[in-house]
Amino acid sequence: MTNMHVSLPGLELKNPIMPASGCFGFGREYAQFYDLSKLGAIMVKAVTPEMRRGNATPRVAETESGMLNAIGLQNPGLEAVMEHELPFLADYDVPIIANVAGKTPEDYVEVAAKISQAPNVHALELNVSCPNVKEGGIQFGSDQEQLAMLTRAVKEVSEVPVYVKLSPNVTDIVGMAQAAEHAGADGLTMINTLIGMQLDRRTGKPLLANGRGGLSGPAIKPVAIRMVYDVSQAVSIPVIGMGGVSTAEDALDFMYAGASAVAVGTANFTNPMACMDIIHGLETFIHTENIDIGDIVGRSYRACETLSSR
Amino acid sequence: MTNMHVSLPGLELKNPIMPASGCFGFGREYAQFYDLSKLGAIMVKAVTPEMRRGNATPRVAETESGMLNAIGLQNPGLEAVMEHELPFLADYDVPIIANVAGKTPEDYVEVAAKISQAPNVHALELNVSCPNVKEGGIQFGSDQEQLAMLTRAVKEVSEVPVYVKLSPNVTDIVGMAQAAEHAGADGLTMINTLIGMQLDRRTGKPLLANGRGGLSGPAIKPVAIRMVYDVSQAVSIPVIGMGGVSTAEDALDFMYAGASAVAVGTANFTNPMACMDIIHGLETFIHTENIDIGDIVGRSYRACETLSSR
Amino acid sequence: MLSLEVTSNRFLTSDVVQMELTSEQDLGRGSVGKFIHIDVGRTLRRPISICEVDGHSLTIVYRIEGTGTAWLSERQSGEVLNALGPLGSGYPIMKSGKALLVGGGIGIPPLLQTAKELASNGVQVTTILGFRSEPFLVEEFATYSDVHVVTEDGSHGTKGFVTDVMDAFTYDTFYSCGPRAMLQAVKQRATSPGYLSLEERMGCGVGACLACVCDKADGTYAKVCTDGPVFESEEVVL
Amino acid sequence: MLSLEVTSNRFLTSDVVQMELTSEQDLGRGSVGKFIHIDVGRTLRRPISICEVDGHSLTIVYRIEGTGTAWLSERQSGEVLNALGPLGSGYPIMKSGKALLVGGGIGIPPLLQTAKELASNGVQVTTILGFRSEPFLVEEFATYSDVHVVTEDGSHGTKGFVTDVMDAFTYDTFYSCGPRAMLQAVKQRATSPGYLSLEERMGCGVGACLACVCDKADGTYAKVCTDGPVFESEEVVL
Ligand SMILES: Cc1cc2nc3c(=O)[nH]c(=O)nc-3n(C[C@H](O)[C@H](O)[C@H](O)COP(=O)(O)OP(=O)(O)OC[C@H]3O[C@@H](n4cnc5c(N)ncnc54)[C@H](O)[C@@H]3O)c2cc1C
Ligand SMILES: Cc1cc2nc3c(=O)[nH]c(=O)nc-3n(C[C@H](O)[C@H](O)[C@H](O)COP(=O)(O)OP(=O)(O)OC[C@H]3O[C@@H](n4cnc5c(N)ncnc54)[C@H](O)[C@@H]3O)c2cc1C
Ligand SMILES: Cc1cc2nc3c(=O)[nH]c(=O)nc-3n(C[C@H](O)[C@H](O)[C@H](O)COP(=O)(O)O)c2cc1C
Ligand SMILES: Cc1cc2nc3c(=O)[nH]c(=O)nc-3n(C[C@H](O)[C@H](O)[C@H](O)COP(=O)(O)O)c2cc1C
Ligand code: FES
Ligand code: FES
Repeated sequence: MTNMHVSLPGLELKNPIMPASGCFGFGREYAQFYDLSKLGAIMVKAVTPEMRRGNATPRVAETESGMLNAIGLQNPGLEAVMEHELPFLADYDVPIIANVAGKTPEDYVEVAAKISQAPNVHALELNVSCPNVKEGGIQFGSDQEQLAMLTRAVKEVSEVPVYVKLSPNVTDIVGMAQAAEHAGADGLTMINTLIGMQLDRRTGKPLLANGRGGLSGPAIKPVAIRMVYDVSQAVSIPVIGMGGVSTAEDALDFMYAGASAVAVGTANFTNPMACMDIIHGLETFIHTENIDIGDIVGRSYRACETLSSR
Repeated sequence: MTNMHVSLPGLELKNPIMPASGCFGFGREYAQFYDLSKLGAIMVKAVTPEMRRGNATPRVAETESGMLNAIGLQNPGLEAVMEHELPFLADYDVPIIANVAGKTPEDYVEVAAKISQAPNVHALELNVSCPNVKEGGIQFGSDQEQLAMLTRAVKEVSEVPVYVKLSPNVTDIVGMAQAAEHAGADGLTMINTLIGMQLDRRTGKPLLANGRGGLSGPAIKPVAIRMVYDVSQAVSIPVIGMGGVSTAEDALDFMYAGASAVAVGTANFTNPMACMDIIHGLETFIHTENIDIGDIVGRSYRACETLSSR
Repeated sequence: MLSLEVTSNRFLTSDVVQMELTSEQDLGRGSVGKFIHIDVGRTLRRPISICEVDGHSLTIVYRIEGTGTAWLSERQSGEVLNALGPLGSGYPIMKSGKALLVGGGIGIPPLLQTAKELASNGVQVTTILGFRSEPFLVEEFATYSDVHVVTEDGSHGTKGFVTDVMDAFTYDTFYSCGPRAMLQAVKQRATSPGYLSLEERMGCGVGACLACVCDKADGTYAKVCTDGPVFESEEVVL
Repeated sequence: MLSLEVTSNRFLTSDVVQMELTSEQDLGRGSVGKFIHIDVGRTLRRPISICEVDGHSLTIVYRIEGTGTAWLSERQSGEVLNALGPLGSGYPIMKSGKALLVGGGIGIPPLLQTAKELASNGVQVTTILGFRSEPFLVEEFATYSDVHVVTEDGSHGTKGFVTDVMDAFTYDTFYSCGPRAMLQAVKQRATSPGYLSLEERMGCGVGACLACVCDKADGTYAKVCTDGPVFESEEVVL
């Protein structure tokens, strides 16, 4: 057996691969395709205090090598998630990272305080970067002081380590990362979607009912790689990387760029077995190269003696 | 004959299509493929006061539906451009938009003052958004005050209208656009490339010698469209849109989003006839719909009575 | 996941194509109104309804709309498609009585298997098929039902909309699929409750991404990909 | 722009493929060492050297490296490729005397037309072909020249590098193409000036984007796509 184990604050991962928030619901649907216990972790859909209906449809559009979404944080609300969704996931041997969202700092604090008590929630992911809602979300993710304030508030109430999810729609991603780190974040997850828009060819109007949407998929991978590369060298907390990962090679790229673990979003839609295929690909790589998975983290900017430059 | 004429500050365009800066050199090479006089205008390669050697190679990499470049503003320098390149272009009936770059405001002012005197240079494009050089470029493009200062300085010396080229790598693109407008910019061109990175699979190191590069091509089109949409509604100076345009439909999308004219970059590499194909496609459209090209500008956010929702 | 081998792919009209597929897996006959989610080599899969299904053979009928359906139309016999499905919840099939099927445009295909299953249960089936101009699948429906063709331009059958001829028939329930405006009109005109099949842009197709929601009459929402695409006509807000 | 019809596409080794193409346009015979820039359905075209050319027929030989060359290897006879070219400036062909050709790996193909043209001028040609392990095109070179095979693993010919055998020959000039490290070694070892063909990642392929520059000995720079790919050995800094 190859060793793919990764230790991160609050998280002992069997392997570094996990579905990204919003692309995997609360796991039920993909449980038909494979055993969820095989995943490193699961980042569940954003949770807000109250039930949210989200935006009007259409909510998704396809772009060249990517897609736009404007779901608008639809979710059944904190209570329903605690009662119905998390217990379902407790049947699997997999740590849950709860994605926390809200309109106000109080919303975040409320969700964080409660959801961090769920036995299978091993970490929180602060969604301060959702481009698809009018209030909350992105303003916390584009201002260093607001981000720091929110991070501190959540850290105070959370029973588990807190990861801050960074928005790529900023001038200074390193500054945002450092603000989160100084405010006590235990880790970073990045990147959320780029803000984008598609027009309907027939009407000329925006295709998504919400107008703007979040761009994800292979198209954004170069942006994500450079941000992970820059941020991972500027902070001393771990980074979980994401943005356009659909193969094991993509996952390796993120680890080379400095990510300690990797999340898979859009690729689940293209290929429901994406996470499994990536885990198997990584296993083969680790086995062939006869290395520890941790050895390759940051290879793009530091010598990596155990690995041949094949 | 369909009327594709577009009037912009300093520019009387036969049609709204022009090659984007850096993707067309100074026109010589593409003159083998078609008559340059058929273009709306030509945005020539960035010019700096002195000759620049640019970055080490490799300078380009392909990404999913896009590419990265880190040319590093290589150019023969102001004098050589004035003596050898612009006179070559003077043989064609096409207005030139000179792309001005530098390390310091003095550099920009020097190039602007001189190059704006060339008889066929009808407008300047301030390149404050090149992600591939250590000094100059992007810092002017990511700080509102520096941008305004630079714009004012160049406006003072330029004999022709000044367009400011906006970088998409900012938190607040509308704020940048308004800063340029208030400082006296006659128009905006957008977007320049997104900062990205690709790793070499074999070594794990960045593939480009420069590390980071600028992401262009169809992958970034949704980001460009949303920025043109937001900016064109927030300013009263015209916008020349670009980012991933490779077909007439793409060009229409940018005009619907609020661009008065459209530039074509990366697509020239994929298809050297790209600009011609797009112009012909637009002609067919304008002819079939029996409208003025100007009528469709901003169709995504305003009623456009002359056009059927086909 | 399904591996589907293309056995034929032919144009029924200038832009409507019928594709016959063979599945390794036995799909039975129960997927009336369900859909498959086809990998067309792009980021998102394309949802296409099952038109006919019987064991290992499957037929879909699609209109060329954009990149994905254009790609489908270029597939040759022998090529293998990757699809998810059958997905969603389809039309419940009555055991007796009279059924009215109302299909519009590219909403027509999923009603064919429905007609077949109803007829084999002994239900008396009437079908109204609405087209812009060029009809397709009319003969196939005629095998199982009494067919009435309506075209917007009057080039075939009655000129007008499907709702213009609905009143002529009596039925215990109806089954409808087509553009949203047509479904609204059909629901309003119908003299009984029935079933509507909805279309919505999809991400995952399996219920995970919440791209495809629609409002339910009780104030909650449903996912078209898993709770639908077929809903009881009183259940959803159109 | 060239329309090139694939007439054959066959593997010479496990990953080296020879593709024969027919051009609508007469390409003559003069494109020795030039390249074509092929549309492989992605953002950037792929530069591939001309291996043989005669009027309407053209041969390229390529190694499968990534997406573009993999795509090329899947093309069937009858399919039509879109390419730009012949591009660049190639090898000047001597009129008499002795020439040494030194090719390494996938740098070997462009030397075949060179050997042919030199031989037809009556030049006495010696060829050193270096491979990692599996040789290809050896017989074709033997038609026009005296061939020496070198392999890194010793499985064929002499074990070692091309430079290990260079000293055995005398020549008035040399023509070389291969990995940069090989070109450096060849240039250093050579007893005469000669010609080097360089590789560089390209954007436009026509001289407009400045992606493909290299340093010249005189302190200026050159573009591999238009000023090259072939340069005089003393002209460029490797
Ligand atoms: C449950 C369901 C069943 C369907 N059954 C059929 C059928 O049997 N025959 C048929 O011809 N069409 C059917 N459609 C519509 C079909 O899915 C679209 O026409 C198709 O996805 C268009 O893809 P494209 O790549 O050709 O178009 P593009 O416009 O290039 O597609 C771009 C994106 O928009 C989506 N999209 C575009 N139009 C629609 C649409 N009308 N509905 C949903 N998504 C859309 C595509 O899936 C893709 O993600 C069905 C749709 C749904 C939701
Ligand atoms: C003037 C010239 C002539 C060439 N002639 C031949 C030939 O005759 N036979 C042959 O097998 N190869 C030749 N090459 C190399 C060939 O261009 C690359 O192997 C090929 O582009 C790889 O493309 P890919 O899609 O398979 O690889 P990928 O790695 O998927 O390509 C990604 C990008 O990198 C570029 N790239 C990758 N490797 C190279 C390389 N070595 N040189 C230039 N660009 C590269 C590609 O063009 C593409 O833009 C030549 C290169 C040049 C510059
Ligand atoms: C349909 C969809 C819904 C998403 N919902 C959320 C969400 O609820 N919370 C969140 O933090 N990120 C959300 N994201 C962003 C992803 O978690 C991820 O950061 C982004 O999609 C980039 O990864 P990818 O390119 O692999 O998809 C969503 C993305 C998509 C495509
Ligand atoms: C190879 C290359 C070189 C470029 N050089 C310049 C430049 O010198 N000045 C500039 O303002 N923009 C430069 N750009 C940016 C383009 O002008 C354009 O803004 C960008 O590529 C987006 O358009 P596209 O997607 O159509 O390529 C360059 C782009 C590429 C691909
Ligand atoms: S398409 Fe993802 S939930 Fe329906
Ligand atoms: S590839 Fe563009 S200048 Fe050579």
